[in-house]
Amino acid sequence: MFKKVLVANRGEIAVRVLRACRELGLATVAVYSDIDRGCLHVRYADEAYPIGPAPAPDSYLRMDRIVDVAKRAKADAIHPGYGFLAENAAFARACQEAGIVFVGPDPGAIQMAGDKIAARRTMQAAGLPVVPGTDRALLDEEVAPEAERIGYSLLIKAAAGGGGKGMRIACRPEELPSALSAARREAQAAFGDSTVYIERVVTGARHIEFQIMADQHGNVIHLGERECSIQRRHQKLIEEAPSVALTPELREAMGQAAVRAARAIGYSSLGTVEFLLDRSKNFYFLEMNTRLQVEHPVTELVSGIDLVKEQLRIASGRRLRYRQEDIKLKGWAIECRITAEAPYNDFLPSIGKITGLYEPTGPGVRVDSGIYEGFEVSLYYDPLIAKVAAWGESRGEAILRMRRALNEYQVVGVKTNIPFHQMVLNNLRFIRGAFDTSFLEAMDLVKASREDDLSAVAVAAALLASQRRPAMKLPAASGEQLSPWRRAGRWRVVPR
Amino acid sequence: MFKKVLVANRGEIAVRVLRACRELGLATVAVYSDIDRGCLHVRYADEAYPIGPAPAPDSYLRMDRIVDVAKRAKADAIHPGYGFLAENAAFARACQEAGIVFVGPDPGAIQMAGDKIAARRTMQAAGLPVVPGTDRALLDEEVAPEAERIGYSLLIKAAAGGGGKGMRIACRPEELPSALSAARREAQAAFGDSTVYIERVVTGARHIEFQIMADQHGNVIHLGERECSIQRRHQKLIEEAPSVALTPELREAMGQAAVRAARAIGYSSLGTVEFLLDRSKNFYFLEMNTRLQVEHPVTELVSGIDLVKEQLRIASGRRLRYRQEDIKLKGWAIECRITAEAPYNDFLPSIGKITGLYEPTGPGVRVDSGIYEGFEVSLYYDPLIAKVAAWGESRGEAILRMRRALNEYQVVGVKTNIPFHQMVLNNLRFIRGAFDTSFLEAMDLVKASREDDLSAVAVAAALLASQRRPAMKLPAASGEQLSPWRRAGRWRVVPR
Amino acid sequence: MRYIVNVDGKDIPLEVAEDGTVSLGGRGHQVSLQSIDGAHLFSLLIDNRSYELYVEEKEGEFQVLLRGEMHVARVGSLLAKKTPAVAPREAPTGEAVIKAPMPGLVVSVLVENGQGVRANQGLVILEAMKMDNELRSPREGTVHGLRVAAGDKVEQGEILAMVK
Amino acid sequence: MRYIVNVDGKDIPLEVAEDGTVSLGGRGHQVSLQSIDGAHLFSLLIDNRSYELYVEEKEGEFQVLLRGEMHVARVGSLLAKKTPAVAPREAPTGEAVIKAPMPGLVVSVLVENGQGVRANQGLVILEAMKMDNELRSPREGTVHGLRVAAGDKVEQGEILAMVK
Repeated sequence: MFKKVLVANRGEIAVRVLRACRELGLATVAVYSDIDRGCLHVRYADEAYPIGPAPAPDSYLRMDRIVDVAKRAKADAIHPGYGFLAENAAFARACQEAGIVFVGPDPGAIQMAGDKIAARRTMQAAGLPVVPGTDRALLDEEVAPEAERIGYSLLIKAAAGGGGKGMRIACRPEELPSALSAARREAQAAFGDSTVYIERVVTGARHIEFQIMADQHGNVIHLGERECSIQRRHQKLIEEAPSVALTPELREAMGQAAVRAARAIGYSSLGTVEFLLDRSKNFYFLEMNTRLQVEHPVTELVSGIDLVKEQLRIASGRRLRYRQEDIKLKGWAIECRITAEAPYNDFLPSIGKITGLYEPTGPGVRVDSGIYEGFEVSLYYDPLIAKVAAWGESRGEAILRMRRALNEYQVVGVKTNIPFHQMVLNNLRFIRGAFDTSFLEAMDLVKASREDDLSAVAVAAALLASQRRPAMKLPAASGEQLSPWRRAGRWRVVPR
Repeated sequence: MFKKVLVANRGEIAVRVLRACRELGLATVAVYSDIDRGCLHVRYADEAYPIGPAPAPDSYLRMDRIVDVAKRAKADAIHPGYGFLAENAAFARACQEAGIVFVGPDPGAIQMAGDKIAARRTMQAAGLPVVPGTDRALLDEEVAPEAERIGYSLLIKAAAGGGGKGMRIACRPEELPSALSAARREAQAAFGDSTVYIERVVTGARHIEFQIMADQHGNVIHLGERECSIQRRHQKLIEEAPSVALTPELREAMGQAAVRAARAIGYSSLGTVEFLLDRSKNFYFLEMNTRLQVEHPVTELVSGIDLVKEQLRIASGRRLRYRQEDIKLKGWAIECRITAEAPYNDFLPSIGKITGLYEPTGPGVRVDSGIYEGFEVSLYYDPLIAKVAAWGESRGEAILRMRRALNEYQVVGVKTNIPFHQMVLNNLRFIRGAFDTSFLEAMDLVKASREDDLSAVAVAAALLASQRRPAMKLPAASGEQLSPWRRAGRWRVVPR
Repeated sequence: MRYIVNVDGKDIPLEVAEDGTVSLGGRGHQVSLQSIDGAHLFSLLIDNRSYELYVEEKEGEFQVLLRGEMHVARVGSLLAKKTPAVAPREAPTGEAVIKAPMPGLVVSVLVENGQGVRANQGLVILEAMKMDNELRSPREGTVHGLRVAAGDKVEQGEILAMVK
Repeated sequence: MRYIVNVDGKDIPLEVAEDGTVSLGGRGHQVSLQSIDGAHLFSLLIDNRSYELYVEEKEGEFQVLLRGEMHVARVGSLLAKKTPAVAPREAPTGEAVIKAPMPGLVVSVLVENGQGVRANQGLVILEAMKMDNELRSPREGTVHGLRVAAGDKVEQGEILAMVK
C-alpha cells in the first residue's frame, strides 16, 4: 500500500477521498487554489499546498504543478476524484512518468473510454448493443445529413464528454445549428476538445449504470446498477440503487455486459458502464466512465463496500477481495445532489457565503459535504456543494428517510435545490418508480407555502423588528385604518 | 397506526424517536423543562409544551403533567425513550388509564422485570442460569452475613436499578458498609427505592446483551447480541455488535435463552436481556431492560432494522414483520457514548455552553446528537450528549472508521470524553478483542501530546495575540535574553 | 403595537401586545421566540406549534428559512390617527428589464436591438459555474437597450437588455 | 516580534518576523493562519503541515482544541534591553486546597477537621448530573478548614477543605 496520497481535487469528493485515506492509515496531501485556502479538504489533509489562482485552468487543471507538489511532498499516489483531471489520460501518463501511482485505470483505458466515438466502436465489436448514431467525428457540414439519416429527436454529444456537459438535444432540423454550436462551445470549454457525434434519442428510456470493479490481475466484477434517470439538462440530480426497472434476470444480463465492456478495454480500477434502457427493456451501451462517480455512495450503501478504499487497494496492486458471488446487495439507497442553484429562478447558480448550516444525520442518513459556515460559494467551480444519501430496508423507507433528512437540512446564505428535491420525492410518479429521463421536463416547480408557515414568518419578523428597533415602535393604529393599508398593497410602498 | 406521538424525553433519544415518527408520517409532540426551551427536541417536534422547572422530578418525571399534555395535544401514544419514565410501571398504567398507548411493554412486564430480585426468581424458574446471589431484598443487618455466604468480591445492586446506577462493588468485608450506603443513596435518588440485593462478582466476565423484539400476538425474536464490556463505574461507554466472544453456537444458545426470558414474562415491545459471560463461556442471566437501550444503534447498523419504528409498529398492535430466520446480521458496528466529562480530571462532569461544534459524517458513520452551538450542558441531566456509531464490513474497519470519526468530532465549550475513546480504540487489548468488564479499571489515561501539536498551538496563539493586541507589540529581545525568561518558568510570571 | 408584515408579497396584519401575546386574524396567540445560537437561529412557538427559523436581516428585509423554504418578510408598523403617505403603486410600464442574475461571462447574445421576441425566447447566454445559463424574455415584445456582447464580463444585477 | 508561549505548562519561545515567517527552535517556517468562520475556527499551515484549531480566548488565555485535545496557551511578548520584573514563583506551601470542580450538592463528608488522610483518600462526595463524584485528597496530610456539610449546595471553585 502507499504511504502518502495526494488528492488532486476539492469540495466534497476531496473530503470523501481523504476520509478513505485516513481510514487506511495513509498520510494525505491536499492542493488548493487561492480562494480555497480555508476549505474542508485543506483542513482535513495532513499537508496542503497552493497551486494557483481560482480559475480551474490555473490551479486544479495544472498537471505540472500538481505533479510537482506530489514530488515535493513525497506522495507516492495521486487520487484525482471526479471531474478536473480524473479522466485525463495525459495526466495519468504524467503521474506514471514521475513515478507516482495514478489512482485510476491506465492511460490507454482512459483514452479509449474518453473518446466516446472510439468507445462506441469498441463496444460494438465486443458484442454490446449501442444506440443508433454516428461512429466518427463530424464536421459542421456533415451534421445535418447524418441527422437526417439517423432521424430526430437526436443528441449532439461531445466525444470527450462526461458529466452531462457538451450535450444538446435537437428535436427538429431547425434546432440543429444552435444545439451544435452550444455543444461544441461547452465541450471546448469543459474538455478543450469540440469534437461531437450524434446519437438518436431513445424516447422513454431510463439511464441505468453499472458499477465495475477490476484489479490489475484480470479480475472483473460488478456491484449492481444505479438508476440515474432523474436528470435536469443531462445532469443527474437523484440516483438510486437498485432500480425498480430491473428484474434479477435483466440485472444479470446487463451486469455481464458491463463486465464484458470492462474486459474489452483491459480495464482496471473502479469504473462505470452507462446504459440506456428502453421501454421494451432493451439496453444500449452509452459510455464508460473511468473514474469514481459522484453517485458512488448509493452503491456503497447497498453493498457495504467502501469503493474508495477498494480503489486505493486496487491501485496499489492488490487483488480484488470479492468474487462476484460475494456481492450481496441489501435494501435500497437514494442520493440527492445538493447544488447552490435557485430552484424557483430557473436553477440559476446562487453564489454567496454560507452563514448558517445544519446537516442531517441519524439512522440511515449519510452526508458528503464540502461546505461549512463561512464557506464562499463561488462561480469558479461546480455548484454541487453536498450530497445526501439515505438507506432503507425498502425503497419506501429510503424515500421517507430522505424526506426526513432534507427536512432537517438547513443551508443559509445561498439558495439550494433542496425544495426541488422535496417536491420530486413527493411526486406520485416518482414514488411509484414510473419515470424515465424525461421525468423532470414535465414537472413544474411550484412554491407551495403553507398558510401557517407564512404566519409564523410574519410573527417572527414582527417580534424581531420590535426587539431590534424599539425606536420604530409607533402608537398602534385603530382597527379601521388597517384596511386601507392593506389595499395599498406591497410593503415597499409603506414609508419607514 | 397512531396519529400523534408524544415523546416524554429530551436530548439525543428524544430526537431519535422524533426522527422515527417523522419517517412514519406521525405528528409529534415534545415536552420540555424550562431550561430546555431551545433544545433540539423542542425544535424538531411539531408541537412543544412546557412541563416545569429544570430538575427532573419537577418536569420530565411529572407523570401527571405529561399525561395532561398528551390529552390536550390529542396525542394517542407516548414514547418514553430511555431513562426518566421509561421503566416506570405506574406511568405505563397512567397512560393506559388515560386511553393513551404507552410505547413499551405492559405495566405488569415492566414491574416484573423492574424488580431485579423478582426477575432473578422468574428467570431461574424458566430455566435460565443466574449469578450466585440473594433472591430477596436485604435489610442492612442482613447484608454482611449474606455477603459471607456468597463470598467476595460482590456487587450491591439496586433492586429497581438500571443504567448502572445504584450499584457498588465491595471486594472486602470492610468495604461493605460504605458500598451499601452509597448504593442505597444512589438508588433512592435515581429510582425512589433503596432496596438492594447482592450478586457475586464474576471475575473476568463480559457483559453481553441480546436485543429482543416481541409483538402482542406471541411472536418473539432476537436480533443478536451487543458486547457492552467497556464500562466505567458500571456505565457502558463503548458497545459493539456482534461480540468477538461468541461462536455461532453460543449465539444461538444465548439468543434462545433471551427469547425464553421474554416469553417467561409475556413480554411485548423491544427489550434487552443482559447476560454475564464468564471465561469458560458460561452465561448467566443478569437482568432484563424493558425499554429502548442507549446502545440500540449498533443493532440497527448490523441488522438494517429501524428498532424505534418497529417499536412504534408493535405498540400499535401490528404483528412482527420478521421471523427469526429473516434476521441477517451483516458487518460490525461500534458505538462510543460522548459525555460531557473531563477525562483528564477523573471524569468530573463538565458544564457550560457549547460554543463550537463539528460532528463527523461520511461513509459508515452515524451520529445521534442532542447538542448544538448554543446548547448549555447543565448539571440537571445525564452527561451523555451524543453517540457516534461506525459500521464496517469487519471489526477492524469499524474501529478505523470510528477513529476517523472521533478525529473529526469537535466540541468546544465543554470537555468531553472523546480523547478517552481515542485511547481505548488505540489500545492493543481492545483491538484484539481481549477484554472483560474490568478492562477500563486497568487503563491509565495519559494526555500524550505530539511535539508538533504543541508548536502549532504556540504559533496560532502568538499570531492571534499579535493580531488582536497590536499595542502589545514590543521591540524584539535579543537572543541572549531569551534564556533567563525561560528559566523564569511558567508564563503567568511574565508581566503583561 | 400593530404591524403589517409582508411575507412573500402577502400582507399579514398582526398586533403584538405588551404581555407578548400576538393577535393574528382576530385571534390571540401565545408566542415564544427564542434565540438558539445568539445569531441566526430561532425557535418559535405559537400556541405550542413549533417552528425553527434561520433569520438574516439584509437591507431592512428579513430573510427567513423555514422548512427548507426561503421567505422574505418586510415589517411595517402602523401609525395612529395619521393618514399614511402612501406612494402610488409603481405603474406597470410594460417594460421588462433583463438583469444579470449573477456575475458571469457573456457567452453569446442571441438577439439584436429592435428584434421581436416571444415570451420565453432566449436572449443572452451567460456562463457561470462552468454552465451556460440562458436568460429568457419574460414577455413578448421588442428588444431594446441591449448593451452587452459576447466576451463581456458582467456583474450581478447589471442590466443587459430590455423588452418592451 | 519575540514571544514565549506557554502551552500546557511548557514554554515555547518563538519569533514572528515582519514578513510573517515564524522562527521556532532556531528554524524559520512559512506560516499561514486563516479564520474560517470569522469566530473560533482557524486553519493553520506551518510549512504546508495542516492544522485545524478551535480557539477561544478566556481571561487572557487561549484555549485551543486540536485533534480532539484541549490545550491552554498563554502568550508573553519579550521586551528588549530591559530586565523583566519577574515575580518570584509561588512557593509550594505544602497545602492542598480542595475546591468544588463544579456546582453540586454535597452528599456526604467523609472526614473531619484534624483527621489524618492518605493520598487519594475520599474527602467529600458531591452529586452532579445524577452521579456521585468523590473528591479525593491529592496528598497525605491533615484535613483542616473543612467548611461544608452534607446537604450544602456549593458553587464551582468553592473551597471545601484543605489538606496540610
